[in-house]
Amino acid sequence: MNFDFSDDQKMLKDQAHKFLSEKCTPKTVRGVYQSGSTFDRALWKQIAELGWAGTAIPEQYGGLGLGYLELCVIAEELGRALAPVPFSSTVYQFAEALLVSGSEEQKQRLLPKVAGCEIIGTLARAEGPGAILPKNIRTTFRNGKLNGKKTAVVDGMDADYAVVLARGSDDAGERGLQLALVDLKQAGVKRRAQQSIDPSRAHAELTFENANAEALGKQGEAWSDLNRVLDRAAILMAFEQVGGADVCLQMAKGYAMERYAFGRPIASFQAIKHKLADMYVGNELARSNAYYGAWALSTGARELPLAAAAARVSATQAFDFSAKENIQTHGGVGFTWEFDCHFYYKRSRELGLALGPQRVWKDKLVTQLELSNAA
Amino acid sequence: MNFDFSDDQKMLKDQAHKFLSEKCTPKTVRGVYQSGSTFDRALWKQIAELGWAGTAIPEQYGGLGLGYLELCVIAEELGRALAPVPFSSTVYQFAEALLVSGSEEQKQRLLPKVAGCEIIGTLARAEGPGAILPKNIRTTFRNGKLNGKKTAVVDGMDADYAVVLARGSDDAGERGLQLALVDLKQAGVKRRAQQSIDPSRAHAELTFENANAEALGKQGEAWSDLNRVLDRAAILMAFEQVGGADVCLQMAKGYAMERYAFGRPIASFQAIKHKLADMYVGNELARSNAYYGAWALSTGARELPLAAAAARVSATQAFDFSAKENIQTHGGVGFTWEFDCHFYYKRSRELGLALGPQRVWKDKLVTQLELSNAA
Amino acid sequence: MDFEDSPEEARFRAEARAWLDANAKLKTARDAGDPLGEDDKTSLKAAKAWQAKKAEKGYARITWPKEVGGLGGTPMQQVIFNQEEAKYDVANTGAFAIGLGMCIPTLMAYGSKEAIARYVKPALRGDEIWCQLFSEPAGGSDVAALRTRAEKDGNDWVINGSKVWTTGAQFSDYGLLLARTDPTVPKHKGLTMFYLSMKQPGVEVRPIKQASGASGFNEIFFTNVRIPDSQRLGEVGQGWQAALTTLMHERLAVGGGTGGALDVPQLVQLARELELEDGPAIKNAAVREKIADWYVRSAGLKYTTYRTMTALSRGQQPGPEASIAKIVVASKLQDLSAFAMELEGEVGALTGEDGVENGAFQMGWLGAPGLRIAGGTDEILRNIIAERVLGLPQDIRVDKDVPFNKAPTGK
Amino acid sequence: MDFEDSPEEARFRAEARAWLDANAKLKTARDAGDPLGEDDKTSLKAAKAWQAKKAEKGYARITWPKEVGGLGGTPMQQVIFNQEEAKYDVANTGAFAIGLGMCIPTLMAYGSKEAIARYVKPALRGDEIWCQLFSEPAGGSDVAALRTRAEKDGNDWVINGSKVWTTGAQFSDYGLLLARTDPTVPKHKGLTMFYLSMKQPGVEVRPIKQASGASGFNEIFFTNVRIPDSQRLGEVGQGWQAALTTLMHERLAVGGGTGGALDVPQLVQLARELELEDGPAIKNAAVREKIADWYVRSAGLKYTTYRTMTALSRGQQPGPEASIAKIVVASKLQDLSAFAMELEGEVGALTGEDGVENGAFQMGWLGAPGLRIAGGTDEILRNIIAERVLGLPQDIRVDKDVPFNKAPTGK
Repeated sequence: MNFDFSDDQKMLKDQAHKFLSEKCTPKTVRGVYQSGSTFDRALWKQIAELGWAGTAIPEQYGGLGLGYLELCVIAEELGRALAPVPFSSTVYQFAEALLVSGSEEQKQRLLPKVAGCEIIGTLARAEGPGAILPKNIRTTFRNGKLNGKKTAVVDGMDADYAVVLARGSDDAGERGLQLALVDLKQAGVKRRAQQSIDPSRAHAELTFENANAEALGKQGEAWSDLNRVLDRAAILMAFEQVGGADVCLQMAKGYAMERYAFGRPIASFQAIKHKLADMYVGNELARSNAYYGAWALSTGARELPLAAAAARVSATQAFDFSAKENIQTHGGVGFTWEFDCHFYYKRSRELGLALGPQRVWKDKLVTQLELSNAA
Repeated sequence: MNFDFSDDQKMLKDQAHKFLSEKCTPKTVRGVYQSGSTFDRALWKQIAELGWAGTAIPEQYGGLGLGYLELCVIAEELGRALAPVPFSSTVYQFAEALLVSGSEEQKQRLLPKVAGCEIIGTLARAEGPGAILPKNIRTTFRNGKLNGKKTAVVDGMDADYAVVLARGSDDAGERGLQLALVDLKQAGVKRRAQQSIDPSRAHAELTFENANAEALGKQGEAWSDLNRVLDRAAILMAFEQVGGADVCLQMAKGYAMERYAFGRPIASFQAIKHKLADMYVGNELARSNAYYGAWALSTGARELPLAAAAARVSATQAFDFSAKENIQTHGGVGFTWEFDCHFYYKRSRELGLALGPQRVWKDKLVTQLELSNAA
Repeated sequence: MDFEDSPEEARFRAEARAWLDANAKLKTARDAGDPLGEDDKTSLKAAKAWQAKKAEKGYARITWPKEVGGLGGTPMQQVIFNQEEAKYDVANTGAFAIGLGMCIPTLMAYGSKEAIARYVKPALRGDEIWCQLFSEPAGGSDVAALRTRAEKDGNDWVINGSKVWTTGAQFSDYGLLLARTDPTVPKHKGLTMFYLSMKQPGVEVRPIKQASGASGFNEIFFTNVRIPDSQRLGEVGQGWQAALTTLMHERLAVGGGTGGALDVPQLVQLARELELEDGPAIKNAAVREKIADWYVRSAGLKYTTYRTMTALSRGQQPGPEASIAKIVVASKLQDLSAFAMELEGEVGALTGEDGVENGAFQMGWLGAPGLRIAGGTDEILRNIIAERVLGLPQDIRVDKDVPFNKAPTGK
Repeated sequence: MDFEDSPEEARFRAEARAWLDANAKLKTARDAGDPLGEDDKTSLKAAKAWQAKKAEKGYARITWPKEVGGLGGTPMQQVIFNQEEAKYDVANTGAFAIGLGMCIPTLMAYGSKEAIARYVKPALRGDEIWCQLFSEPAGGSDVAALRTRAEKDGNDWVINGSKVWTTGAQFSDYGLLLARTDPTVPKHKGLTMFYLSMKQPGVEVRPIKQASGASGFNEIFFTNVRIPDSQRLGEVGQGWQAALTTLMHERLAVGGGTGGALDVPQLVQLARELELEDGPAIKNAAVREKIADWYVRSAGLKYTTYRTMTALSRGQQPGPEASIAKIVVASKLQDLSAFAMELEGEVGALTGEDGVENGAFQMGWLGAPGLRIAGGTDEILRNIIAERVLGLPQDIRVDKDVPFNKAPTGK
């Protein structure tokens, strides 16, 4: 039984933690909030130097080829720091899409640039509110041309490339879908910045008018490929969520210990003690589910889809609860712009919606249970 | 604005309260638990003398013709006392079925006997676990003969008559259903006692083999008639549930005030205070929803189905929560057979399942919202 | 049991309606269905004009005696007037609520004849606006732990310190101030109540920016603000008793009007419009469960209010709903908005014009944490229900008999 | 990261398996899938026989030193043996768990050489069974508030009073007794630890009937029970220190094995079989939500245990899961069973042979309130997490420095 990260992985985590607690303080996040910029370029540049983006990218594609466990520990630290950089879009989604569906040539061409943070990539799925359903995808990809509109694309204003879920044939269903790889720096692509509940995670609407694009993966496999990408991304993002939830508990604890009311620290009141105990329980469960996801991801285990759904649901619930009850523990000041609590509250929701809401993942989870149970 | 019971109705409630706190103590309930008898005959006899069963039965059918508001206040008191008598089956369900679907002759024949508690009646719907669906009703009623099996029939061992949901034609759906009125004291009817989670509410399996029965109401209207009966019963039972929930809060409060731990009454610990506050909030909301149901029932308002569903869901949730947290507040002794807490815990669940679980009523509620919202 | 007015109530409602018809016009569907409460933005000027009009007729404060400009009416008549007024497209007079609901009643209870004669009518007409100066950074849920000092200097008091979470201070003319006049006695015994002009030197008002981006509250800083002893309300050291009256009014006020327009109907509407994996959201069993759960809470609150109004119309005391309303509404708003955002999917992360329904649910979700705190946190309100409604004992109070300047503060 | 044994662990597992193969036979599917834990009913006789067999080999208590009949092994080896043993159709030796898990370790820590020589081995072999006598009607969550008196009389102690919630007392030979030897000093300072024979005059054992109908616990009454001073464990007045060791073990014990077999898989199975208004229950979106919610809690606990076992196998301290497990499992059992009963509909009110799956969910629901209380209530466990794991301060203790017989009791 060795269900924990190795000493090397923990060392990597400590390094990441040291680096980020210096270079990515709440001030950094506040900077992005107030400057109206879409992310922190200085921080992104330093992350590039550290090579984090290439952690799980094989060496033959210019990555460090360390593996997913290493990427998980970095993700947790990025989550703790609420790092305002396009890391998750580029690394968890764009790079994974290339690894899952890309041709050898496409990987050779783009993954080295990802590993070096020379390019920013993202995934464009949604076209409107509600579920993302194959039959409703109206963006088309025909003869190398992409037409249509995608909304709520994370880091869409800054991305150089996007993987776009499009319809590649007349088949109105799942089989007609095609993933298209598109260079966003061309005339056929219009971008419009959209207001996000989390100003440190910029969203955009992308409009394609006969934009040149190339196929990524086989038609007919787009939907299943996409879900494989989302499973991997969900596990990595679960570590960001677990990291964020953990910070919320620490903030709430720290404040409750120093804040006095009625002549005693509010941390001595049962209402606060039990609230924090509940946060702790939820965070521990989420962490354990995330660890299992990390194991499944790193070994490519058969259980990956179930592990991903469980990690996703558990981490989303934990971060939601810890973020909102952290504000509640702080009371009035916790709801002020000056305090940092709201950064976590907003990020918890944003991460909980990116990659799709809990509902979708709960449904996937039970589908997996039905399969395993039937087996 | 006069959203409260009248002084006369409150006086009736006080009288019922005085009577039951003398004649139906927890000892009475314990008696039924331990004697293994199905209900308390002495209490039933006294209730007969008070004429409670006829409260809402029109005078021309031998009732007092007081009305439903009066029946509601009695129901709340019966709920407080956990009265182990076949009142709800006979009055809320059987009598209401007669009033909704019965012919003049049937009403003349049976309602006076109900009003005088000379007969016990019940409603037989379920044939197995899961939802009760028209297409799954296998009990048949043809040419005056009833054949089939009903399960979990409350007070089925003691009932003289039952209203049975049966299939009256070859139509496999809702239109083929027929309510049958059957005298259970005949050779064609076999009864088998079933173990219930609430020993003070006896359940039975009824088997019909060419039992003589008569039609109640028109074929094709059986399903909608049945739902009208259930709506009325749900409101009346909601008052029993609200009464029970209220007692749980009082018990928990009383114990928490006198029980000392760590040198202080446990009622001074926030974990207990907030638990009881949550009970109070839930109970107040349930009471208010039940009052609205009472208004709708007494005026036959268009809102009756919505009011019934809301009263049912709200009261079920309140009683569930208060009953289980009352045990928790008591700690170990609350889980002993000697203490009375478990009577309420068991009754809360039994009432929550009789007339169908929350799920069904939530679905009805939203259906009503869709209609009103569309209007 | 019915929802009808008593004959007297019906007569009063008719009068009120007649007067409103003569002085305002009914709302159009447009004004009515305004989820974001746009009308909060109505200019102060319009508010003052409408308030003055109501004051002439005695409708500005129906329960107040005629001598001070009220109508000498019943609480139920106030409710009826509010119901009717809500149907008309009139200015939102919320800016006067705190002054008339909390400050002036305290002034009338503790102020001199001269003070009452001088301040009540202008406040009632909306010519002068009052704010409440109790909360402090050091206070929070423990209001009585406030530190703002009032020191006697000749016949004056000199105020130094700061207040926080003050609503409407930016446009207030006067403030009701609770200050510490003796730090050497236990917390509750060293407080004194005053009133003062918000326009005088040494008073600085700074808006507080909230997590939601809005700025509904202010911080106030007092630097050597001098006020005459004549502006003291009640005895020196008796400030807490005065404050309790004020706070009791606040609970009723905040408890009463909460949640705003975002509730089950909006969620049902959204669910009708959205498609989920298995079809229309409104047909999804999980969505229906949630809708029903929230509906029974909303409906339960509504009918609890009806029970209270019934008590009022019978001349009895208001019921418990003031204290339960906010607990129910605030959490419901937070959960319901979050759920709606999940129905919207990834697009749920968009707000403002980019959001579904102009980000209505996003706004609700962003504001909800504030609602769970303002005017008493969920935790404080549960204490209040436990202690005042259920009669459970207070928690242990270690600071009760300790001189304020000796009580533990962790500092 | 992997779930493999280390080489040493693998070697030990192989040894254990070999020994088990030689001494027992593997479970059949039938024994394995026993939701109601029928095997609790296995007779004491079979349990003693199996325990003796394990003791010969040192498997009865692997972490104990060889001198006292253990194997001198690691906690991880104990875990491995338990995993393997669980695969075999052997008698349930739960009857010895409290004695070996709590009582004997306390005896070994505080007992005389003679006492250890006399009692440890027979307990280990299951020849003698021990029970723990701490809880009292007056105690409950506040264990140290116990009232059972031990008064010195010559060289003996005379015990009077009663204990409650004692597991296995009906078949126990000895008991570990915490009693009050001095009521004039504060609560924790007046306690002393003893052990005594449960078979001697003046000791009466009465079963407690629970709300579920079961009787797993007992009440014990002591009437002038005399025990020699040699049966005292630790110094007079030092009983609480001794008890803390014992209780720490209890938390681990209760925290560890909880919930029983009723969990998500059984619910999924039920949902596959039942039809709801809109089709198969397993396809109902609301049902799927619930299943997912409970699954992530079950899975989270399972993997938390793996993390703890990893810590163990690295020779580190056990993690926090002992304290979180019961909070999670008890409420989940209560909610999940109640939900299952609602899926069953009106038939959900039936239990025993009349119930679906022989009333498995009904049994779970009836037992759940006890699980939320036994071995530390939800509330106490949250205090423990808050104080011991998160390091938050204790609540105010008004009885801390008060003589026990002067502390408020409300009587």
